[in-house]
Amino acid sequence: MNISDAAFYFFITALPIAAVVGFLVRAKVQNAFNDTHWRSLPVHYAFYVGLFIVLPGAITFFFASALHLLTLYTADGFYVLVIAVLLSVLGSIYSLKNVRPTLCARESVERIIRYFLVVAALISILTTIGIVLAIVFEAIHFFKIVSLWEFLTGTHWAPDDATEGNTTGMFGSIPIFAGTFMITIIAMCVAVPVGILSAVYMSEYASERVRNIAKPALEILAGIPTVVYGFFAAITVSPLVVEFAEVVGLHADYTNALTPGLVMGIMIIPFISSLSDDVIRAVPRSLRDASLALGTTNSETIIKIVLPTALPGIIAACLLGVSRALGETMIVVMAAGLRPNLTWNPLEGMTTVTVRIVDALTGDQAFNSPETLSAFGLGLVLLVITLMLNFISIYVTRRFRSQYE
Amino acid sequence: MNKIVSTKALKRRYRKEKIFKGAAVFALLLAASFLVFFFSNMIGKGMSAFSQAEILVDVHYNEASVKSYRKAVDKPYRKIVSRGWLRTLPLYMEDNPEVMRTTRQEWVLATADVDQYLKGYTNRLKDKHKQQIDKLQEEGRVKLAFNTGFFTRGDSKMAELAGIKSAVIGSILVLLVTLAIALPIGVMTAIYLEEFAPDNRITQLVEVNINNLAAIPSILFGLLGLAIFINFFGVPRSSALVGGLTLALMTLPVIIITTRAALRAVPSSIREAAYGLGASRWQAVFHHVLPLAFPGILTGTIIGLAQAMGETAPLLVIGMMAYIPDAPTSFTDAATVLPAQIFTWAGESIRAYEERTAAAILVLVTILLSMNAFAIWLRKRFETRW
Amino acid sequence: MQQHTMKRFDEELDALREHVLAMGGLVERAVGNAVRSMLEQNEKLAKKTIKRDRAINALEVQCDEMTRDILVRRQPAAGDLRFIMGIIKLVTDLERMGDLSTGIAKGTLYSLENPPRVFSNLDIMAEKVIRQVNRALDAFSRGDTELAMTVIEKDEGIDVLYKRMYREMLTYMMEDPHSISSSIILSNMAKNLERISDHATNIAEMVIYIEQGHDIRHVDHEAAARILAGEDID
Amino acid sequence: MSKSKISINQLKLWYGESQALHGIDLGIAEKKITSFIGPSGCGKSTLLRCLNRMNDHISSCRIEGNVLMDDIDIYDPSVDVVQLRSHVGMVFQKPNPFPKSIYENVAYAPRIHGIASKGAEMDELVENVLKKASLWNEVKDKLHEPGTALSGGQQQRLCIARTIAVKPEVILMDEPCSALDPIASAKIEELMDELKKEYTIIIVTHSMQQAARVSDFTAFFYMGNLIEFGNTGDIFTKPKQQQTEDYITGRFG
Repeated sequence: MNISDAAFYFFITALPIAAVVGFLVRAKVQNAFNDTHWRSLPVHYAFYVGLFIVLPGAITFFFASALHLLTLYTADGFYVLVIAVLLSVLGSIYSLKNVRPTLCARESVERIIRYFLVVAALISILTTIGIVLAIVFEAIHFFKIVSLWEFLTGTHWAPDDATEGNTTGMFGSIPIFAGTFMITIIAMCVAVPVGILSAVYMSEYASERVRNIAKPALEILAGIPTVVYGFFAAITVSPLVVEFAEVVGLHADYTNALTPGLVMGIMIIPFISSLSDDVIRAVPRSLRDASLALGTTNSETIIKIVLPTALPGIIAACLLGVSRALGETMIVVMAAGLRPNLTWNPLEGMTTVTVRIVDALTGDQAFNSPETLSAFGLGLVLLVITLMLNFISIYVTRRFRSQYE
Repeated sequence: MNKIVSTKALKRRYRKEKIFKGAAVFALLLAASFLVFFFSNMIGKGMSAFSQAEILVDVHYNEASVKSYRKAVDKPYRKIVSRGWLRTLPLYMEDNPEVMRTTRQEWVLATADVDQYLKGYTNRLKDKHKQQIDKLQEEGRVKLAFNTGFFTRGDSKMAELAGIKSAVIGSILVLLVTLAIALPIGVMTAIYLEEFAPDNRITQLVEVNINNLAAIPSILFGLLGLAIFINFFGVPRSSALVGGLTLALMTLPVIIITTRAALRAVPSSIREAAYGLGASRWQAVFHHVLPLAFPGILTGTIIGLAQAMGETAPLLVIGMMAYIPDAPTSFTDAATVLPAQIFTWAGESIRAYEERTAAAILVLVTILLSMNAFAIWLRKRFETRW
Repeated sequence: MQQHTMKRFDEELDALREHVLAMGGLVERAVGNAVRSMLEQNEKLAKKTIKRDRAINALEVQCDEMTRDILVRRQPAAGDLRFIMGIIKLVTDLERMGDLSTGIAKGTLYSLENPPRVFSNLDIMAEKVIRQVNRALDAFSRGDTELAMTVIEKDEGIDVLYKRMYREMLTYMMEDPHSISSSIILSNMAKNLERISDHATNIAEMVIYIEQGHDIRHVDHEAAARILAGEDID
Repeated sequence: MSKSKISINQLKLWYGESQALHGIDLGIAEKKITSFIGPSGCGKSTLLRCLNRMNDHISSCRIEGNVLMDDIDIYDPSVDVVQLRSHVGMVFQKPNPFPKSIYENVAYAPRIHGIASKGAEMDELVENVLKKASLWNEVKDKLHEPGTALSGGQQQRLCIARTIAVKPEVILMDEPCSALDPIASAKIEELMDELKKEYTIIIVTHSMQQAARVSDFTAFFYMGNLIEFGNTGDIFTKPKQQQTEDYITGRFG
């Protein structure tokens, strides 16, 4: 019997027993409730006993499976089950003996629920720690094979040519990051002006009716899955860009960087516009009135007063947009190239960090091959950059806020 | 005095005003026109996939067909009737022995090339088959019927047979796992942070952490799923379980943040009223605050699930783009999801897949938009001004 | 008139009005008693009148305190402001009237050693003056500007009476040097009565100011009547 | 009474369906302080905002009648609202300095209107204006600190400075002291007394004492009607209308 089977048997019996005992306890307390002064309501005593029946066993199984998963020690399911049942019986005897008017059952039950909540709250931390650890551990494996310095400064990326023994010069990530930044910059060139200007239009010029249409419409843009943008970029936009380039007399690859950049820019517009719209609308009406009363035009008021006041929020929105663009995967996977290419020409094919991660992990390579591990190296850098952007945006917002509040 | 009447300098300022306003309108129109372009493009590409070419032919149900399914139709039609469909005949005859030794005239599925030819798209149909189709069309033996197979079949290597059923079921399974994990943990975390947590360093750490979690690119969650769930805990690769777990972690911050906002929107006077009646903090929260915050929590959950449903990148990393012709039956079966199906089809070179991709996109976007619309409706419906 | 939003303010104004009316009552009595003590050569009544003046003085101080309090705490405006300003002046007038009555009573005490043979028109004049005082206070308590106007118009009659009596006394003094001291006392009393009537006129003018906001002091009463009728004067 | 700077003739104003002003006729004297008093919602602020057309920004607002400033109708199509506002400045209820430095707060509008260019010319203008607003001594050492760091009263004087930097002829003040303590209010009132030498000032106030203290003329509004207008002294000692009397003596229901 393995542990999960044992756990299954335990819970399938313990839970009904707990429920039945709980009901009996409740009925018993209910009967005696008016005669004596009980410290808590009958239902609290029921929960108290129920929890004492289920929890000891549950904790036993938790530790057993933790030991198993950490590969420290694997206990036989049967013995675990025996221990769990024993503990639960002890728990029920203890708790049943404790059911008396002076017992603060409600406090005990609430304390236990509180622990549940704390554990739930810690899961979010565990997730972050999990992500960091998962990526860092595998990245360490990778950096044992490839030096960090070479990874960060090398200009040649050819993991396919790398073998177990020979990795020198094959894992230079500069072209990959160059591609990432190129596409991000193109995306921001589209998203920042369009996003901010549409936010300005919606909050300053548009009538309530236009606003009520335009805002949800922009939110639709945000609701479209990225894979759809990717398909659209690859099938529709890319040929258009190539054709257009030919008309102007330039050559463009079908996997050019411009296409994913443009489409990604459109994808990011709603993030920037809705966040900017919020901060622009948060600028007090009185500042606008004051400026208009000095005889300035609407645009002068917006450019010189409203936007500077809302600037920290707008910057934070843009940083959020940048981190979205850096981490965006599907559009680049479907529309950008696979070939690392260090160039200034956005019409050439380029690849990005996320493309390489997906490529490395969906190939047929063994999990420990340098190529697979390189995904974690790239992921680590991506994680660090994203977290840094997030902290900067928090810092910028706080600093500006403290200055003008 | 005409001081308050327009001057030259003022005209210049007004010109600037006009340019600025024009730019703002232009920006909004740009975004809007993209939206229109996108949808018309997708509809133009995808609508045709909802109809499918069928041919009226004699189908021979007999032993010969059981042995060699191609013999079920007469020779001239063998190139234009879907081989994938013919392949299902022996099984059909086994299940329905009463049809044996009959010949029936039936509408049967045509090949993808016939389908594309009828829809006027590029195809690889030979000229003689084109003439044959033209002739059949004159006789009224060819039609474009509603493509029910698209919704009732799984993925297939043959375009005319490919459908989204297995992907949709995969999506549902994944979302169930996501919901089962993210909702309780998210709501519990939010309740703890908003109602019970002491304002100390650890609480602040958790808060900053949740913000960070929301900002981490989705693909990194895929790396987490791969390294922790698959390699460390040994959850089966490509399964709905691992997909659901990964997406649950991504959805967690969305649910936590919206639930906290919903809890915060409940005025403290309600809590104080409960305390005033002798309720404990827990009773106040569970009896009074939570029920009031419920619509807000539901809205956040739906939005979070819609996001999870459209997510692809982390699922690629944990292998959920596998070829899944049959719908998964358990959480540990290999499964695929709708966006991943779209991604796989998008990579196919055959033209017939392109329209199916667009059609799948239309289905996906319709589902997501209706989920979001429902969430917005819910928020409006239960919005209470305190 | 509608009540103030602050009820306490109304109560304060009412209390002040009552104080002023009480003071007016005392003054009215003082004038009557003083003249009666002379006519009846009643020493006791004269002394009583002199003593009672202290009560009038005390009331004046009280009224001043109340007006000061209202000014500080209520910052009265418009009608309330005119009322307070009117009362500040009115109270001074009343107090002066009290003093003048005391003067008459003191005259009685002097005249006891050397009583006058005739009182001439003192009784008639006193009656008229008392009626003036009475009318002025009535006008104040009822806010009756017409009555106030009557007071102002009738003041001239008192002046004429005084002048006639003054000439009469001069004649007596020339005729009979023994009567000089009693005649001086009598003519002083007439003078006091005439001044009391002037103060009553002041009160009447204040009543008009309080009620209508027109300051008709130092204008002839034809002009005053025109102002009250709402015409513009330059 | 001196010459009318602004004359308002039969001004009617609607917000959507509800009429906020019912035919106002009023003349505002030049280089005097005129105060508008009345209970909340009586239309006094609305009328004030009509005088520099701040109501233009409210889409449901409709106006009839005319407002003549120096005999030009400010609602005439040939009149430019931006230009108008540079002649009719406005100070608001809550001090609302721009989130910029003190210097920039003052220099903002002159720069836009091209009244002064950068450098010494602007420095001089800023200094003069701040002196006029009796703020110079308090801020001369911290001109480049944010205007929002000043105290409430200083902020409000900065807002006045900002307004007079455009060299307006009329200054509208919408309850300029309602957010200030009495000392800060007194400083503003003292400043208004100074400014009256050069500017025509209209002030909306809830404090009748303030209206009585600072203004030369007072207009009392009730339910969108001008009930009474006259010398401040007259209005506060012998108002002609019973409603005015009731309002200023505190007898209002």
